[in-house]
Amino acid sequence: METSPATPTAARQKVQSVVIRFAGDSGDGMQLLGDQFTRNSALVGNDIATLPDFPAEIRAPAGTREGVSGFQLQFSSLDIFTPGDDVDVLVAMNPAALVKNLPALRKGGLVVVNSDSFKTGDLTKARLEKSPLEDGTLDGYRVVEAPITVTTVRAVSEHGLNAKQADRCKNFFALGMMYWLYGRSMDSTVEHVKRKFKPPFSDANLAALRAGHDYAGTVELFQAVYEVPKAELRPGKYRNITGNAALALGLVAAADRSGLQIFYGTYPITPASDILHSLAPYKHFNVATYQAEDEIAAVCAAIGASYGGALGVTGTSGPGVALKAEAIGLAVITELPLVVVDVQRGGPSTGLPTKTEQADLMQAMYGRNGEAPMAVLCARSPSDCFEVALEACRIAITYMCPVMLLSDGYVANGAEPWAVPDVADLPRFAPAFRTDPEGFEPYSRDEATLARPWAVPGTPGLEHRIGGLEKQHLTGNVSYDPANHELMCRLRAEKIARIANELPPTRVDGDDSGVLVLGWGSTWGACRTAVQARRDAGQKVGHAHLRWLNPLPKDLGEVLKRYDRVLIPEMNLGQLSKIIRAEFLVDAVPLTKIQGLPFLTREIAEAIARLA
Amino acid sequence: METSPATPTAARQKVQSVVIRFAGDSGDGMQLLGDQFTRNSALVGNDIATLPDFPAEIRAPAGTREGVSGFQLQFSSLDIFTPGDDVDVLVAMNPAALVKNLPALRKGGLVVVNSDSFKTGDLTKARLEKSPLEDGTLDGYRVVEAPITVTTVRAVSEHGLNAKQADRCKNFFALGMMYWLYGRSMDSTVEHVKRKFKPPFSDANLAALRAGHDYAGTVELFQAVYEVPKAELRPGKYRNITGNAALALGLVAAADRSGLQIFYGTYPITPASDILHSLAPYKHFNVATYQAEDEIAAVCAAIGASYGGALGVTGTSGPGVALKAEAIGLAVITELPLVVVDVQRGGPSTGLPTKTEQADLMQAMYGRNGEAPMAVLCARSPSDCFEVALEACRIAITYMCPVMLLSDGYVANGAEPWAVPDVADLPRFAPAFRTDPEGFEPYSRDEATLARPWAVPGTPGLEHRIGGLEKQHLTGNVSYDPANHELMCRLRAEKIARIANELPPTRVDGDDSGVLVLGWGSTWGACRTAVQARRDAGQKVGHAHLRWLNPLPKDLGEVLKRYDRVLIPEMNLGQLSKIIRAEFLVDAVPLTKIQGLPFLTREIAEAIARLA
Amino acid sequence: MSTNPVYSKKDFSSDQMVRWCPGCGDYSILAQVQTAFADLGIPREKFAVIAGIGCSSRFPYYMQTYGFHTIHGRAPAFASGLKASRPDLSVWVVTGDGDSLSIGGNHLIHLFRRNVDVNVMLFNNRIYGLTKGQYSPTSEIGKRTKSSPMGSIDAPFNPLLLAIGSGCTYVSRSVDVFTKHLQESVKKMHAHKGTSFVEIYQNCNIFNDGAWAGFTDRGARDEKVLYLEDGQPLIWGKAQRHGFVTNGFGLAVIEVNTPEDEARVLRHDVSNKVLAQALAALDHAKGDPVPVGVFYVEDRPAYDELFQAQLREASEKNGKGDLQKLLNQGDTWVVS
Amino acid sequence: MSTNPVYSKKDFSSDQMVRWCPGCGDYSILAQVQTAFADLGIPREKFAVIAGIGCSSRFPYYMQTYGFHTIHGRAPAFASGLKASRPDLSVWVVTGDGDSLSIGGNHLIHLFRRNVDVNVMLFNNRIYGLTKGQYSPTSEIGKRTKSSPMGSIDAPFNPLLLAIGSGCTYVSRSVDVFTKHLQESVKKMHAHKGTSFVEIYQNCNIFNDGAWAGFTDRGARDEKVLYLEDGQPLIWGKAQRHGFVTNGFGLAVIEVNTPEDEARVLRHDVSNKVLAQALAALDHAKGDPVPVGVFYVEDRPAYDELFQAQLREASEKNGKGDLQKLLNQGDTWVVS
Ligand SMILES: Cc1ncc(C[n+]2csc(CCOP(=O)(O)OP(=O)(O)O)c2C)c(N)n1
Ligand SMILES: Cc1ncc(C[n+]2csc(CCOP(=O)(O)OP(=O)(O)O)c2C)c(N)n1
Ligand code: SF4
Ligand code: SF4
Ligand SMILES: [Mg+2]
Ligand SMILES: [Mg+2]
Repeated sequence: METSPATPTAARQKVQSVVIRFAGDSGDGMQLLGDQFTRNSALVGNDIATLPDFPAEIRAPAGTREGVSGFQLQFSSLDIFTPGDDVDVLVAMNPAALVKNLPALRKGGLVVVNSDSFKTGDLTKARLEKSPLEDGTLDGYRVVEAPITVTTVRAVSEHGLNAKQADRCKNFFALGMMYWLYGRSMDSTVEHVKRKFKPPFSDANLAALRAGHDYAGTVELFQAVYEVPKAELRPGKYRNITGNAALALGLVAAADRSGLQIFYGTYPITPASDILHSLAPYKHFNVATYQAEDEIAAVCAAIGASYGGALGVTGTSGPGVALKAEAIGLAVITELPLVVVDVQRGGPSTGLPTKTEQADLMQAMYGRNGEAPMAVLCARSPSDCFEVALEACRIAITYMCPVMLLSDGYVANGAEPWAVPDVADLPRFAPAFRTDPEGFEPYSRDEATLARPWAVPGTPGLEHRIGGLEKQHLTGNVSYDPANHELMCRLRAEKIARIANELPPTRVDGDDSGVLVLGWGSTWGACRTAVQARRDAGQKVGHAHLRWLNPLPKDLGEVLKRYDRVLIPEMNLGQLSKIIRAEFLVDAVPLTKIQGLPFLTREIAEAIARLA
Repeated sequence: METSPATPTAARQKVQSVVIRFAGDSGDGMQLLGDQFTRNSALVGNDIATLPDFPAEIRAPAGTREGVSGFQLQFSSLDIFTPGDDVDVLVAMNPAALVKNLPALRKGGLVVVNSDSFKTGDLTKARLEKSPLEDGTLDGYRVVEAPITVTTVRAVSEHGLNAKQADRCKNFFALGMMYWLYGRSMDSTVEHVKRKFKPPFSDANLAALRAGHDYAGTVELFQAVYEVPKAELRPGKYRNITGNAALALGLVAAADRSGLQIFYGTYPITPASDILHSLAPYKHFNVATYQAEDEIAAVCAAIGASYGGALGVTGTSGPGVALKAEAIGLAVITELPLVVVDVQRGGPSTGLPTKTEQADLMQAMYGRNGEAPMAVLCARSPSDCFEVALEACRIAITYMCPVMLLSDGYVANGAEPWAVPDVADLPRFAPAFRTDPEGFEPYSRDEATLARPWAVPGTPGLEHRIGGLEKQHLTGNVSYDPANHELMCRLRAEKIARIANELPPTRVDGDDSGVLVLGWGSTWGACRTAVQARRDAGQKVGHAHLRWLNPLPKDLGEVLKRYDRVLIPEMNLGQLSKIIRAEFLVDAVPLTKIQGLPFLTREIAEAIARLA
Repeated sequence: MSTNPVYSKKDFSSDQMVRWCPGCGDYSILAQVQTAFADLGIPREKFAVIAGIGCSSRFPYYMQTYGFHTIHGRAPAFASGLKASRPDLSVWVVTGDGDSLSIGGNHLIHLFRRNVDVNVMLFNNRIYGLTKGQYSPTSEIGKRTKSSPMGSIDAPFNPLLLAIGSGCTYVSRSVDVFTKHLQESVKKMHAHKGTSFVEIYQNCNIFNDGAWAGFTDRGARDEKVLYLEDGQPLIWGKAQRHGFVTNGFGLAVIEVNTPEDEARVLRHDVSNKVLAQALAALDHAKGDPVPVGVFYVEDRPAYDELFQAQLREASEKNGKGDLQKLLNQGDTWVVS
Repeated sequence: MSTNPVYSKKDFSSDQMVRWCPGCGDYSILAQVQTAFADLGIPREKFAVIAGIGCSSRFPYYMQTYGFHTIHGRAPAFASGLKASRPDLSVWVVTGDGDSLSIGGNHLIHLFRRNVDVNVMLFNNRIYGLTKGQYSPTSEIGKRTKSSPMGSIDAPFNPLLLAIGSGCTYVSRSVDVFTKHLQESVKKMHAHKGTSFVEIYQNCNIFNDGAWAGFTDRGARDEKVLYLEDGQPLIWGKAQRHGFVTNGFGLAVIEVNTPEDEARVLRHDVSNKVLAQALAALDHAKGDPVPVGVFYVEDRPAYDELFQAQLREASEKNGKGDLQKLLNQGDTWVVS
């Protein structure tokens, strides 16, 4: 797929990995810029990992720090798992973007600024007294000042745009510069612009792109052209995918593999709404979406659909899960399949809606009245969302139970290359609906899974009643019998525990002794990279990363015992730590961070080192 | 207060403790009967403990097992803490009541039955083929058959009641019999009937009461009259009180002691509704009640009232707590005082609404999105509800935080003697509302408690905004700053942790080594009695019972270390056990029971014995 | 189904013991619904009866159909999900005045505006029965209950005005003890495509006995009840001597003595929303007659039909989805 | 307060940066409310502005008053608790069409029926702004958004009909860009004792630009908008040539050319609920004029007044409660 690279005039240097961050006003098109560069990097064969960072406002006031939108990308010739700790190249379209993102730039790193946007007015909006270009702020960095606005406007002048429209082409100018810097073919973006924009905007954007590229070459902005060689990726067909998109595809795949309608009942909430947006166009895949009046109605409608023989799925974020708690309890006691997706965000309450966090684990485990055990699993990376969604659906149907799928803002909005699976390799799990009235009992159970029969309305002869009052074993009639209640509470717990019977043994990467890093969810990339770094430094470290949080894998206790110390990094105040400590009485060390931001590799590596 | 006892014709025997259970149809007035006997026992100076047991239906079909209503009472010359494991005397008004309650009667115990209610129709309603009076069911018990219906009807004949009305006097007949059996004066009941009933019903009830008393004496139904001597109770004024009533009084006392209006926002739900019913008539105590459209509105209205400078309180049961979760999170982040009362009942979902359980502890701790730490405390007995309610209010105001108060169906509906406190001994905790605009910052903090200032609308110069988005330290402005979020999450957690600074050292009854029984909430009486029994049997056992669950007492870790084994009895599947294990890495042994019923003393004693 | 089964009321009685209080109005409603269902000519297994929580909401247990006793106030939401994905079922919601109008108000009005083809029976006894007698959102102001010892201060909803105001397309009223009328009401609801709503005046003889007695008692009925029939004059009373005429923008009562009087009397028109609102606003406490029957009918597409139509249309337009193709979509590249 | 402070709009502007999108209709609403508040003559600290979640619901941050940005949909519940216990405050609820009519529908209708003296401003932009453009409960059928790529199939609420149907005692409408009209609307709401409701047509220029342009644009306004004034004839249009007359039980349009025509025209009567419902049901999409102003006013006691009256009455009847006496009540006995 590689197309002819532009011929650079400068020296060509090979590097292993580059972390680049684009930052500008939210109106500046930084996400588009990032997407294009990411795609281009993927096409040249690099491994990639990204981290977008949006402001909370729809359109925060232009030029302010609050309005800064960022996009970070690591591309590499190695297998990488995070968007990188330290930024090598920062592209800053205005002063607010510069000062807000400079702390992430490594000392000696390259900063490219749009020198046209450092006028007094710009500085005021960014709450700056002096220009950071002049007050020593940038000492110790390599600085490239480019008059991006003026040059862009000039470049697109012939296309008849008004001033505002012309200005909005400057992201393509910046992109052109970066393509030059990394010696890239611009074909993929040219194609994209032609497909997505209409004239005169397509022409103007392309003009800006070329102008940026030419400018970088002509004025010899950079001392060298850098090349990041191809990574050694597993052969196959790849696409770049965000967690929310992968999760949506996982649900579509579940409809296909189960033969059931997926009924996605939801109420919009950041950062889960995109799952709805992704699913809505897939009606021809037997995926129905239902935008309910609130989260309670969303989960109830999904349960109603499951009651009718579809697979009810409901997606939300933490505050929405809180609202669904009562209805999830009903799904527990009626033993109907249901998948609840929680794309976690910063809490408590409304918290930090656009930021990431892992602080809903305890809510997932225990956030309901009574003993209401629920299966809980989580996604470790954007592409993992596909597999996890499929697995959640399979378990919900196989065990007739609600399943909580934990994603988070980082996984949901981040993107990575995904080796597109072969559909034939995906498991099939069409349910066996009960149709035989002979000996039918609504609360009889499958011997292995303890699942009760799924007998849906419309089936002749199986008319029966279910509900939220305690059920009599087998008959499902309402029962206030004390011993029966105890039996049923234990059966419901046992059913969830039995899911562990089909979980694979815990995979541990790295060493068999020393420190074990035990992670879950989106800390995966940072844990993995940190463990590698510490092993490279000679420390004995293993890494296990949980997909299933309830039940835990059966061998986990054994695994933990092999190590002197267990470190549990989490983006919360230590929730998995509590579970592990209670379950295994292991003095696990929590490593907690609760800043709305993912871990840096370094933060975990340092914690590992401290346990040496 | 003791009035002249009736002179019995039979021998007089002293006994230490008696457990008596009245059982009949829910229309038979068993609760009234039980209340009267309880009150009478209190007046003669016995210590008492009761356990009512209602059917779930308002009026289940008469004569069915589902319609049986029961009331158990232990009265004793000793200090007692439970209504007793084994029933000494069972009064059964019909066959359903007999067969349903017989398992609780100790071998050799006395059963008094209404022999008029064992006709074929009665047996059919109770789903019995043969009469238990004739088929050997009662072998091994002392049986007294009395024609209660017929004799009652005859006794009240002169008062002009219709058949149904006459029949409804038979509970007083049974009460009269029991008064004879225990050599009691009937004055307290005579007085009660005169006050609460109008003629001709007052006269008829009194006639039935006397008839029962006379009948017992005349036909020499019983071989002996039993006397339970006075207990050695702490001197003072006593009244018999249920947990819900005590909790309501605790809130009234909080209004008095804080000088604030108590705003009780609620939505009816079993078994919490009676708190509302108790509070509603106390408007002249500055207690306002607000019956909201649902639990969400109830907690929001309460928070709204707290925002305005009242103390918002909201009471409910488990399913209602689930619905309140999101709003509680808002109270956490806005740091407003709020008391949430959870009268726990059998779950999950609608579960067993009229039964008791302790399965909402984890929900109280963690049932919210994000890191949303909340103070949690619990009531151990009916009268303890008063103190705990007062303490919850004090902490909420002092620390500016939401507090969860866990009660349960057993504590709420059970009754015990309560030494009426002297108001002067109750703590005062009038809040210092902020009024000075000078240097006002909505999120500055008290050095000791970390409480922020309470600045209510209407205060000139303190106009400010609060809400559910993360707050900037000190200013309270919305902040997306990563480090600030971490700081605030930790401050909110630290604030709750600091409550431990004012908790008394953990009180341990019994031995300092051996087995520690660690309990919480309504298992108190059973734990205490069981520990005493095992110590009497020579085993080394200590007993600690937690009032505060979050934070835990500071010395608890030390206390736990002193013992070889720790036993944690709970009416759930092991929730406190998880918390203790995680916190202290102690291999605590859970003793779980989840039957909608409180522990028997024996069940705990046996578990202690197994750890010897 | 080529031939429809023939049922009797008994075929719709489950084996569960009915546990309402003796004398409760719910018994009659149960009997009328069972009778009406038997007449509808739909296979029994096609019925799904969904309820919330309350005395009334125990209804599904007693019906020999599919039944779901859900959680408090949310029955319309469960029913919406079920009907949207299973339009072949006949879906009924049973609810109380607390269940539907207190905690469940939002789901009810959203059901109405969406016009999901679900039939809602609201048992209005103006009290919370199951929780033992607190005032409800239909209790009259000043009602003394355990939770309102000085009298309630919350003005009640008018359920029919709320239904019309939120877009319900079929709005009717009946009474627990009006046996035939209630049976007919149930059958007519079934015939309407879209959400059908009936408010059923129900007596709770334990906590609110006689709430409706003023016009449901045999003696009062004939004089006080206005039986609505589409196209018929709005005349009521034992002697049929009271009638409604328009008065500016409102209703006025006249005595109907002559044929000319009768000609002046307004005729009921179920398609006239403003008239329906005026009739729904009538207040027995102010001496107005009490209309029962169908107030309002509107013809607009049912949500579940539109929902299914989009699923069909998507498949017709795009063909049945090919999963492999979908996964392969987007900017892919091959690593070899 | 003996003398009321004199304020200007600026006194009601907080120090927080306003963060709506440039061009958003919320800016104008903010300005009009600040201006109106300054004129009300109440001390600034007596205002409490309560909001849910949404772009509109960020409103409190920009008001130099007490403000509470609560959770999604629940502002009416917070406001009810606050006003019931603090009747001295002037309590305002700011909400969006999603916040109030989707998740918050139940609290809104309960606020209305209770008639708590709270003023509700609903910013209706027919879209979810904050979550980036899904259709809302006021979006028109067929609306294509990210969540409804084939067009939405949920029929919208008519907020005014819903308000009247649920018992609201003051129902009005205004428009973000009708600056004077909006200021007046706000002031009139304040004057009404009981829940006052205004639906404000608001433009979301990012996700639903021009939703109301058909009659709010300067060009269209004069022809399409019917300005409601109590007692005045229902006449509209640039030339004031269109008028409403009664037609059976409904409204019909006539051309108003002569004084006789004018005499036939119906006069607005804010106390006529049926008329208000007919006016609220008018549909711009069907060519009807768009009424703005006050549709309906009803005089009934405010909840918070009744709430306080019971507290007062209880104290008057029983005296201020004596805690020790209360604790000593019931069947007590003494152990000595
Ligand atoms: C979440 C929740 N809150 C409260 C309750 C308690 N509750 C059960 S039924 C009910 C009200 C019942 O009133 P209504 O709907 O009128 O039914 P009725 O019993 O009068 O038929 C209440 C408050 C509950 N079960 N669940
Ligand atoms: C419990 C919960 N669910 C969902 C959301 C996400 N959410 C925030 S605002 C909003 C809708 C906003 O629409 P509207 O009320 O019309 O306000 P607008 O932004 O249009 O002014 C939604 C769905 C939330 N914050 N909380
Ligand atoms: S309490 Fe009332 S509504 Fe409930 S079953 Fe009894 S009579 Fe019927
Ligand atoms: S998204 Fe729409 S409603 Fe929200 S601030 Fe922007 S323009 Fe206004
Ligand atoms: Mg009711
Ligand atoms: Mg909106």
